[in-house]
Amino acid sequence: MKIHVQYFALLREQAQRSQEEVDTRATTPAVLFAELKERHAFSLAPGQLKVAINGEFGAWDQALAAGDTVVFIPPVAGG
Amino acid sequence: MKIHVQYFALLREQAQRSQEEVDTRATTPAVLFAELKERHAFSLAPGQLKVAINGEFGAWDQALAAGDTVVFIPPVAGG
Amino acid sequence: MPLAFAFSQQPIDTAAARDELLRDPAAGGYVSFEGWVREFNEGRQVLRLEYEAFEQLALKEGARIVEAALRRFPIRHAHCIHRVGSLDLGELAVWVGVSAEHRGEAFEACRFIIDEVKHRVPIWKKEYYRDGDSGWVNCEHCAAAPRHLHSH
Amino acid sequence: MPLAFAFSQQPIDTAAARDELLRDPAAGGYVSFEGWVREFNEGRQVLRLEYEAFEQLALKEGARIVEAALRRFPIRHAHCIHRVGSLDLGELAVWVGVSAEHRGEAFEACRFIIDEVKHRVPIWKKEYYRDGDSGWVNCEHCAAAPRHLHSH
Repeated sequence: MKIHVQYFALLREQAQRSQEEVDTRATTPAVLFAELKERHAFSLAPGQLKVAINGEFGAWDQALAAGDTVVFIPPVAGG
Repeated sequence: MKIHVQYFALLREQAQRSQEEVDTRATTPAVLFAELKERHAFSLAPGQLKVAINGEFGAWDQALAAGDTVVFIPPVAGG
Repeated sequence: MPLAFAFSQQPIDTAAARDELLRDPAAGGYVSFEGWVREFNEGRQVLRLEYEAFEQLALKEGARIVEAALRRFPIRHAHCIHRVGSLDLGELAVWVGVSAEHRGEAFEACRFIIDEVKHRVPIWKKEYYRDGDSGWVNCEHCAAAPRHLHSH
Repeated sequence: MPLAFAFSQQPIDTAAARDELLRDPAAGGYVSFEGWVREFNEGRQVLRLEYEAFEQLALKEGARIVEAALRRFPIRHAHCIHRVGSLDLGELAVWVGVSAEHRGEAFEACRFIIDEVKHRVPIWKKEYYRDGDSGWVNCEHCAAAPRHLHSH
């Protein structure tokens, strides 16, 4: 199924893009991230990230549906 | 001996003056205040006041010298 | 830098006071407190108020408070300005600004300063009420039942 | 009132933001926090920095923090503005303002908001150093040894 992925900060730089359409068999953010980490050589481990699905914080084992937008959130540094 | 007394806030209003020269036999602020409380009908008790001598906080039983400036300090309300 | 503690007969220029503190390139965090003249105090409708200070001692005591904050907390700068004279509703009565490298200490020092100023510095506030009455805050009822410091 | 939490591409107008909070005649105390871009961070000389936000979620999360402060503390109003984009040394990165009837709650709520914003809101900071290097704060060394949140 197709998942829309947006990238920010270090992940955006390492992916060399701010978003992409991914055609994947991953059914959870955890599996999806493993796939993308491999593809883009992300230096961050999942334990250092949070995940957002369709603009809201989600869980790593949450079921993904076709057309979902997923964001992996690196350690934040506001202020 | 002569003591210079300055009044602020409620004491100024009750004494109807902001300062006065007092010729007194009082040798401590405690005795001086008792004398002035009588004269000006101050509503405040000594326990509600602090005392300053020559521009610095002092003690009620501190010895006064001729020419000293004494201020009795009502409860403060800054801010 | 200006005096650590100052009185002002004029409206306090908070922007200028803040800019003084922020000239220091090491100060990454800044906390300020402002106390405003509000319409109601303990249920009574206030029209205006007057602040009176025993300035000779108040300036010393205010400076001691700011110096104590600088010793006690790892902050860069701190400054307090208090209005005196007649104030209308909506006017700024007191301003405290603190700059620091880290925000936690800036918050703690700012609160320490305003708390101490309200408790220790010889400044008095007379409120004029809508009903025609007036009174020295913390003081008018002292003779009957001593009231403790009002905080706002 | 403006949004409880907002981003700004332009320098933050703290005076306007403060005035909004102080229109309320019941707010006698006001506490603000400002976070500034400083020259040194953890010993490295910073030339400039960039803030990037996942705005869709950050706006929601920021608003939730301010709403939580309003529920948790008896305050009148609270507001936070965060810069995004490229910032030079000496620029204001984040501003929090809280008004309340009593000062204690204003201090606590202001600190709560900035602490939570720094921990929870998806905003990232990239520092550009004098030595030509650059890095995402809290992140660049994540793979080796996760670093915890930097506070300033």
